Amino acid sequence: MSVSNLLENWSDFRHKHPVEDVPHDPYKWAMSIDLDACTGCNACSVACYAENNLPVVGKERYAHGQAMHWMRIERYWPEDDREFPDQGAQFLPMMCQQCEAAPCETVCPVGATNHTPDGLNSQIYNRCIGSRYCSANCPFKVRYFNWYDYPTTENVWPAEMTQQLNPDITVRGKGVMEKCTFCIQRIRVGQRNVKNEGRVLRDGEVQTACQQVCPTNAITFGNLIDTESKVHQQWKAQRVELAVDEQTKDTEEGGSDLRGYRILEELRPYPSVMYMERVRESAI
Amino acid sequence: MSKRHLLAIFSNFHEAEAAVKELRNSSIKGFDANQDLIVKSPIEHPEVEEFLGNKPVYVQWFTLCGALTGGLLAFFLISGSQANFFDQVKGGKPVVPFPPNFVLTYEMFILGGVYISILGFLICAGLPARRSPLYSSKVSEDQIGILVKTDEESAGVLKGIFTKHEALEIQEEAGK
Amino acid sequence: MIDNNFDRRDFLKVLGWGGAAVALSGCGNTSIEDGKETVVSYVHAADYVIPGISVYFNSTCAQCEAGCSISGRVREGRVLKLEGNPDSVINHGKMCGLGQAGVQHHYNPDRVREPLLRSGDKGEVITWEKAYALIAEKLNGVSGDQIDFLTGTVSGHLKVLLGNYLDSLSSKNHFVYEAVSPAVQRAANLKSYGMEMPRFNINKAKVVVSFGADFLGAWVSPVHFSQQYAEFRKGVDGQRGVLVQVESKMTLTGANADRWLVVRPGTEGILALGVVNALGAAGLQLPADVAAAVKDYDKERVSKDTGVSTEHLTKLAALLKERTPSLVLLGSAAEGYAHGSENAAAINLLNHVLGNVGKTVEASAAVPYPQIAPATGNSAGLRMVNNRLADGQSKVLFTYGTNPVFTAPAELKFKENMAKAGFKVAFAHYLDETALQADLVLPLNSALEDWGTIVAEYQPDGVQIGVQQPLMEKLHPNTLGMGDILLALIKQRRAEEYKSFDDFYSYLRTALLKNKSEFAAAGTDDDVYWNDLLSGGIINVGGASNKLAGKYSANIQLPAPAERDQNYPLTLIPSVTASLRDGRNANQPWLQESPDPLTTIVWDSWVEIHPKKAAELGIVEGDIVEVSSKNGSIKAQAYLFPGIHPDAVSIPLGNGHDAMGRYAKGFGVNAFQILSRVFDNETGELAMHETQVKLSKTGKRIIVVKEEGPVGGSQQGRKIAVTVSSDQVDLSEEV
Amino acid sequence: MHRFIRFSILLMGLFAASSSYSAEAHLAPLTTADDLGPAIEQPIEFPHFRHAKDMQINCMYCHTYARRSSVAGIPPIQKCIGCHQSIESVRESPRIKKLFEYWEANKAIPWKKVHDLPDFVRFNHERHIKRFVFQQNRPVQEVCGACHGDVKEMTVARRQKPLSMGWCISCHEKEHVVTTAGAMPAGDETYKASPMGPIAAGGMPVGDQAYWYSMKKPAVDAAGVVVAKGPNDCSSCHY
Amino acid sequence: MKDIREDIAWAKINTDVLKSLESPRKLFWVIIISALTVFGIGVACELYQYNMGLGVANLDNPHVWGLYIATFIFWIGMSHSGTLLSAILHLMHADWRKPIYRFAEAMTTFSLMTAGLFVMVHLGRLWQFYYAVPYPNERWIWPNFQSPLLWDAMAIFTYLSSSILFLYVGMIPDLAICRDNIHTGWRKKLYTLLSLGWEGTDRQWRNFRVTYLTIACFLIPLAVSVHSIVASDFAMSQQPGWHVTSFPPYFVAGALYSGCAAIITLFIILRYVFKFEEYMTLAILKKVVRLTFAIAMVWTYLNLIEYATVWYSHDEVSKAVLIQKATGTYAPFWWMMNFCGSIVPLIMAFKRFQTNIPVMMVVSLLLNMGMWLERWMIVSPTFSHGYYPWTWDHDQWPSWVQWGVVFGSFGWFTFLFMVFCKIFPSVSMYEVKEMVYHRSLASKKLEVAGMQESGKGAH
Repeated sequence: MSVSNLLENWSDFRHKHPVEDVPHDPYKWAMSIDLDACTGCNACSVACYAENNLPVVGKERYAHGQAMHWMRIERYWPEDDREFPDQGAQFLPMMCQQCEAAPCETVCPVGATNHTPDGLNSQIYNRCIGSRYCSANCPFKVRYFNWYDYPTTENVWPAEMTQQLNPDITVRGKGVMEKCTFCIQRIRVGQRNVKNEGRVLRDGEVQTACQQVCPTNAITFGNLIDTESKVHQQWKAQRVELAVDEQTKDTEEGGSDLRGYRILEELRPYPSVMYMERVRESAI
Repeated sequence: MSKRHLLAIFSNFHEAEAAVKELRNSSIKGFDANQDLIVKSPIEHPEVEEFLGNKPVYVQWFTLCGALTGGLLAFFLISGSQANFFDQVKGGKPVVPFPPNFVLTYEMFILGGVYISILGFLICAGLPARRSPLYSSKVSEDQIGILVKTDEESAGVLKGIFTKHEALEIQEEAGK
Repeated sequence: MIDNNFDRRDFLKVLGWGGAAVALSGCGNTSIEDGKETVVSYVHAADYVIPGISVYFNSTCAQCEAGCSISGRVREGRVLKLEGNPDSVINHGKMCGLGQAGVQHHYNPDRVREPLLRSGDKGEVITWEKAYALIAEKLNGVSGDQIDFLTGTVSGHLKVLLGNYLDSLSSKNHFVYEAVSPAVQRAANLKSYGMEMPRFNINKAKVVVSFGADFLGAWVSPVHFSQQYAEFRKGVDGQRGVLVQVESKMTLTGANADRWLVVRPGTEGILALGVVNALGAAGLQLPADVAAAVKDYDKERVSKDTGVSTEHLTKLAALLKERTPSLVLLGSAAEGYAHGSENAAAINLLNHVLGNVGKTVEASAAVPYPQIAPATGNSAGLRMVNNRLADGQSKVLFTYGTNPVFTAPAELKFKENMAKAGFKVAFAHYLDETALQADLVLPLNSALEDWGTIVAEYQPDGVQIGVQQPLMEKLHPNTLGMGDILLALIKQRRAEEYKSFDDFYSYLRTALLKNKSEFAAAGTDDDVYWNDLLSGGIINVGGASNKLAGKYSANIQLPAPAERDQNYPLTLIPSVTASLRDGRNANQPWLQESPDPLTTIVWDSWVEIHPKKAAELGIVEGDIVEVSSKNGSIKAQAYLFPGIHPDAVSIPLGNGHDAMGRYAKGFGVNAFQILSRVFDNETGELAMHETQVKLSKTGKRIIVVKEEGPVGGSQQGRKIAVTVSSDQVDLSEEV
Repeated sequence: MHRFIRFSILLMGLFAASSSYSAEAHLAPLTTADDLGPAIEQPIEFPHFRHAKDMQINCMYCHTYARRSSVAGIPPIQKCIGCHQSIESVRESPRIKKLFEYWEANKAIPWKKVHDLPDFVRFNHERHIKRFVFQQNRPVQEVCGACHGDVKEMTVARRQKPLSMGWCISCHEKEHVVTTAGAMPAGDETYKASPMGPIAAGGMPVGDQAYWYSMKKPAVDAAGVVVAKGPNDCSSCHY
Repeated sequence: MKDIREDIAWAKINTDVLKSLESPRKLFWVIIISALTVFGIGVACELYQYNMGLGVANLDNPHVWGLYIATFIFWIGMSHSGTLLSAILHLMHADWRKPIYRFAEAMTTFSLMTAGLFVMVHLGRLWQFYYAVPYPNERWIWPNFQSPLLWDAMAIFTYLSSSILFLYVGMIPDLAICRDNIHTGWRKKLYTLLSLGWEGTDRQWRNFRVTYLTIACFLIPLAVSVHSIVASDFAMSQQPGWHVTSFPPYFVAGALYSGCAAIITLFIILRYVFKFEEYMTLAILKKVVRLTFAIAMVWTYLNLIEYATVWYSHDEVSKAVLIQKATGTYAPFWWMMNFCGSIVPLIMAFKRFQTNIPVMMVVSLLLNMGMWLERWMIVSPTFSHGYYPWTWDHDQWPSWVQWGVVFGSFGWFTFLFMVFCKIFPSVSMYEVKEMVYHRSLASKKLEVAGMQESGKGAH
C-alpha cells in the first residue's frame, strides 16, 4: 500500500541528492574541457549535428534565434580597453552542463526532464508538452526548443538527407525541448554491451561525438566514479568536487594555481562539466 | 389526521414579524411554531432568526471536514505518487519535498473546503427541491410569505391571525 | 572469407529497416502501427552485416587536400556519419567540421544525377553512351595541343589515369588550379629547404611564430596541426608552448595566440627581418651576410613600418632566443603580395637563423611512386588556361574538381573566355558556376561512392596513401566515378591496352596488387591482401627519406611599405575560413550553419572592419557597405571586428554563389570577383592581398545573423570563460 | 449533529481510500491482458507453427540477429533457400514457389512489421536474450514468447501482447534473482582494480542504477545472491 | 451626488434588472460582433501556430516565453477584483459593493477561463496537455508536483471552480426571481433548473448566509495564493529579475489593481449598455475609484520597493536586468508602464474626476494597459538579459501571431462576459434590495448622520 510504503521508507524519500549517502554508482558521467586546448574550430559542433540529428534551421530561423546547436562555441573578447585583442579570443564550448541539482528538472510540469541514476539530466521527448519552463529556468540557456516541425520543414531534411539521420536517436518533432544528452545513445549501447559481459564500462569505451572528433582532445568525457578514468583524475587534480559550490581554487590559499572551474557555480546547480582556464603566456 | 398548509403573504415586514410572534406565542392545536412555520422572504432577514428562534446551521462542519479531507488527500496523493513514481529525483531535491507539497496541499484544502461546503449547503438547505405548490412569485419580489402547517380544524384560527396582521393574500392547500 | 560471386556492393545497398524509420515519424501521439511499416531483409547477407549494428568502413576524406583517413559509420546500407580513422598518421582518428560535412556532400539534394547536354539555356538529360560518343566526336580532328584539362588537386591512381588519357590525346595541357593554395610558399620552401612541403613539427617547438599561417583553421593540414598544437600547448617537460601570430586579420590561429601582433598589411617580411636584427642585438650569433642584410632593420624603423611596437619586438626576440627550438611558419597572409616571395624568404630566413631547420622543420618523405604524388594546384594554372582560352588556343576544355568561373577574379574574364572554347566538358557533382557554362556536364559519384587513392601533399610521417572506397551503394544510379569515366574515355583511344579493366575498381585493384610484395608478407593471397587494405583504408609507405637541401639567401629585397592610394585607402584581405575555404563546399548546410568561429556569422558574407576605422567612416554593425576595388564592387554587411588592422578590411571567401543548389545560392557575396590582377613577382601567383578598396555606405542596414548576442563577446564581468596567466599555473602537474 | 460527524467520517474515509488507491495504482494490473494485434497480410504467408512447433527449430536459428543486435531481424532469403533447396517435398507448394521467385529475381521480400513499438522507444533484443537465454538458461521459446506470444501456434505472426509502456514496466518492476558467484571474468585485472565492487552474473553490477531510485543498495547474501530489478529510469528506453 | 434611492420600489428593481436581460442598448450588439471578430482573428492565429509550430509566434531561444505568459498573468490578475468585491468587501460589510459585485465575479470567472486558454496556447504540444493532469494512468506516471506550473494549474483550477460555485450560489436567489418572472422559452427552463427550487425560506436563507460567508472566507486566501503561486513561477526560478522575494505580494497588489481598473471599465460599459444608471450609481463609481487609487498606491510602493531591493542588494546580475529595462530596448514600454501604473492613477485623487465617466473610462483603460505592460516587462526583459551574456537578445519582437492571439483573448473575454450579462442578472437584485432595506432601516431608526454612510467603513 502506498501510504505504508511512504511511511516505511520515509527517511529514504526525504534524502537529498547529491549527498554522500546516495551516490551515483557505478556511473556518474562527467566532462572536463580544457579551454587552453580548445581552438574554437567548431568540429565538435558539427559532430553533434551529425550524431544527434540536429536540424539545420536556415538563415531566416537562425536570425530569429531558433538555431538548434546543442553544442555552441562561444567567442569572447578581452574586456579591457585595448585596441586589439592581442591575446586572442577566448573560445568556450557550451552545452548542457548536466547539472546535479538542475534548475530545469524541478520546474518541468510533466517530469519530462529528470535525473538518471548515472548522473545525466535526461530529456524524455515523448513526455514533453513544450511548456519551455526548463529553458526559462536554465541559467546557461542550453536547451533548445523545436519551434517548427523540422522533419517536415522544407530544406531541413530533403529526401536524400534523411538517410544520414542516426537511427539510434529520435528526430524531434515540433513543440519538444531538446538539449545535449552526453550522447546518451552511445552510453546506453555501451552499458548494455558490458552488462552482457558482466562488467562495467572502462574509460574510453564510450566517447561522446564531440570528444571523439576534437582535434586537440580538449574534451574529456568519462565516468567520474571510476578512479582510473581521465575525467576523474582531472577533476581530482583540479580539486573540483561535484556537490560543492566553491572549490579549493577560490577558497583556499594557494589554490590559484589550479585551473578547474565550473560556470555559474554560485547558483549551485552543481554542473557536471568542469572547464579548465585558458592559459596565456606572460612572457610575451 | 389531515394537515392543512397555508401561505400568507405580507407586504410589510413588521406586520409579518408581528404575525410570527403571535403564532409562536399561541398554542394552536396541531401547530408547533418550531416545526410548522416557514418564513419565505425576498431578501435575507437576519431578524427572522431572532423571532423564529435560533436554529442550528451545520454547513461549517461540512466545510471543516471537506477542507481537512482535501488537504489530507492532497498530501497523501502527492507524496504517495512521488514515492511510487520511479523517476521523481529532480534538481537535487528530496523525492518527497515539502514546500511544493504544502502548496498543493493548501490548494486542495481550499478546494475540498469549498466543494464540500456547497454540498453541505445543498444538503442542509434541502436543495434542489421541487417548489412547494404554495408559493407566490411575490415572495421573490418584495413580499414576505409565512407558510404554516396545521391541523385542518385550526386553519381558521391561523387565517384569523394572518388577516389581523394585514396579510394581503392567503393561499390554502389541502394537506394529506 | 568472401566467395567469388560476392559483390561487395550488394551489402552497401540501402536496407529499409523499421528501426531506422523511427527517425522521421513525427512527435504526435505515440502509435502502434502493426503491419504498416515494411521490414526489408537482405537477399544475401554477409556475416558482418547485422541489422541495427553499425559497420565502419575506412576511406579517405575528399573535402580538402589534407587527406585525412576517415571511418564511415554505415548502418543498413546507409552511411550515417564520418569519423576519423585512428590509424591514420595524419588525423589520428580526429576530424574537422568540414570533413564531417562530407556526408552532406554525398546526400546533397542538388547533386547532378544524369549526364546533361546543353541545349540553349537548359540541360538536356542524355545517356552515357551518347555523352561518350559526343566527346569522341568533338575530340575528333582536334589536335592534342588544343585540348585542355583544368582540374583541382589530383593525386593517386586517378592522376595516373588522367595522365594516360591526356597522353592518349597527345595533350600536355593538364593545368592544376587551386584558388587558395600555398603556391608561393612552395617555391620559397624549395629554395630555403630544398623541398616544397617539409614537415613542420609544431609539437617539438617551444615557441611558434606564425606569419599568417592559419594552421588551426584552413592551412595545409589543419586537423594534423591541431593535434600537434595540443601537444605543443601541453609542452615539452611541462613548459607550455608559446604561440605568436603575426598577421593583419585575425585568423582562428591568431585567436588562439598568446600574442597576436597586428602588422600593416604586407610588412610581414620587414617584421621578420626586424626580428632577425633584434635577435642579433640580443646576442644571437648571426651569419655575416645575414647580419649585413638586416642591419637596416632596426627596431625603430621596423616598428614604424609594421606598426608593431618596439617593446613587443624586443620581447619576441628575447623569447625566441631563450626558448629553443622554435618554429616559424609562413602562411597565406604573408604570401599574398607582389613581394610575397620576398616576404616568404625573409620569414624562412628566420627559421635558419634560429637553427630550427632540421629540428622543427624536417624533411618530409618522398612519395615512392612519383606518378601518384599529388599534382598541387596554384593560380598560375588558371592564368595559363585563361590566356589560352582568350587566344582561342583551346578548343576542348575539360574541368574537374575546380570552379574557376566562381573563383577567378572578374578581371580575368574567365567566364567570357571560357565561352570561346568550342566544347566544354565539366565533370561535376553539382551544377556549379563552371558546370553551368559547360556544354556537357557529366555527373560524378560522391566521394563516398567512389573508388580511388589519395595522396596528400603534406605528409607528417612517411607517406600515407589513402584508399578511397564506396561506403554505400550509389545514391543515384546514373552517376559515375571520375576514374570510371576516364577509363571509358581512354578506351575510346586505347581500347586494347585497357580492355582488361571493366571499371576503375579493377584498374585500382590491379594497380595496388602489383606492389603487394612491398607491403605484405610473402605469399599473401591477393584477396586477403586486398581486403586488409580496404579494411585499413590506408597504405603507409615509408618513403625514401629526403634531406633538407636548401639554403637561406640573405639577399632579400623588401619594398618599403607602399603609400596608400587616396582613392582606395584600404587593403582587402580575402579570408579563407576553415569551413568554406574557396567555396566548393558552400552547399553543405552544416558548414553554412556552423558559425564562423571569430565573427559567429552564419549563412552569409561580411566585411570585417576595425571599430576605430568604422567609427571614422560612420559605419555600424549591419550597415550594408559597398566595397569597391578598381575592378568592381560588392555589397555586404559590415561587421565591426577588433582583430583586424585599421587599414584593412576582410571579406571571407566561399560564399556568394549564384548556382550550386539551395544551400549555396544567394548567400553572401563572392570576394574573388573584385580581386585585382596583381601577381607575385617571382612565381606569378595571384597576389590575393594586393587589392586596394574603398568603403562606402549604401544607407541600408540589416540585422547581422550571427550567434553572438548584442553585447558581442563580452562576458559582462561574469566568470564564464576565464584566462589565467601562464606564470600562475604549472601544467606539468596536470593530468 | 451526530449524523454530520458520521457523514464526514465516511467522506474522509472515502477520500483517503481513493487517494491511496490512486497513488498505488501501479499495483493494479498495468494494462489489459493480452490484446491481440491486427491480422496482417504478408507477401508470403509464413507458417511459424511448422518451423517452430513441428520442426522444433530454435527461434534464433532464423532470427539470428536477436542475440547480437538491438533488432531481431528477418533472415536473409539466402537462409530460407539454404534449407529449402534440399527439401523437395514442399518445393512445389505455392509459398515456396513464391520464395524461389523472389530468390531468383534477387529481390528482397517486403515483409510487414508485426511488432511495432510505439515511437521513441528503444528496445534491445540482445540484452534480453543474453540475460534470460544465455545467463539464466531459460527456454528460448519462453523468453521470446514473453513478448511475442505463442508464435509456434501461429502461421503469420500476430501481436499478442500489448507492448505498451506499462506492460514493459510490469516486467522491469519484477525482482529477478541474480547471483554474483563466479561473476568476475577470470583474469580481468583491469576489472579487479576497479573500485566498483563485484558484478553479478546477470551482468548487474551491485549498486547498479536500478537501485538508485529506491535509494538503497541491495544486500548481497553469502551465496552471492542479489535481487535486482530491471532498469527503470525513462532514459533507459527513451532517448 | 445621487446614490441608489432608498425608497426605490423592490418591484422596480426586479423589472429594471430583468429588462437588462431583454433589451440592452444597441451598443451591446456592436460589442458582441466586434468581440467575435477579434476572437475569430485570435482563433485563426492560434490555428496557424498550432499547425506550424510556435516559431511563427517569433518566440526564440532565449525568449521562450513571451506575450502569452504575460497576458496569462494579466488575465489571472484581472480575476482578483471579483474576489475583492464579493469576498473581501462582503466580510467588511461594505454594502455599496452589492450592485456591482455580480459582474465583478463574472469577470473573475471569465478572465480565469481566458487565462486558462493561454496556458494551452503557449504549450508546444497542446495535444498532449493532459500529461499535466494528475490522473493515475496505466504507466503510473504522474506530473511533476514540484513544478510551479503545476501548482499554477492546481491553483487556477481551484480558483476557477470555486469562483464559479461562488458566483452561482450567490446568484441562486436571483435565478429564482428570473424563474418567477420569465415564463417562456429556454430561459424559463434554464432558470428553473438553475434556481434549484429556491423559495427563500428561512432555512434556505440561514444556510445560504453561512455558506456564502464560508466560501468568501476561503476565497480570500485562495485569491492571494493564486497570484502568489503565479508569482512563484517566476520567483521560484533562478532567473535574474524574477528571483525576488517580494514578487508574491507585488503580484497580488498588481492583480487587485488591474482587476479594479477593469471593474471601472466594465462598470462604465455595463451602466450604459444595460441601462443600469440607477443602480450603478456615480456614488459607487466614486468608491471604486477611491479603492482603486488606494491599491494603485500600494502597487506603486511595492513596485518601487522591488526596484529598490534590486538596486540596494547589489545583485549585479539582477541590477543589469533592471538597467536594461530602463534604458534598453524595452525602455519605452517600461517607462510607459511606470507612468500608467503610478502617475495616471493620481488623476483619481481628484474629486471631480472621480465621477467623471469619460475621464475614468480613459484612466481605467490606461491603468489596464499599464498593468499589462507590467506583466510583459516582468516576462521578457529577463529573457533578453539573463545570466548568460552570450545568449542575450535585445531584438526580439512578438510576431503578429502572438499579438493576434493576445487580442483574440480580449474578444473571447468580452464575448463571454457580454453573453453572461445578457443571460444572467448582472446586478444582484436581492442584494440591492437588502441594501436599500438596511439603509432605509438605518436612516429611519438612527438619526445620527455619520451612521448613514456606514458603507464607507470599507476603507
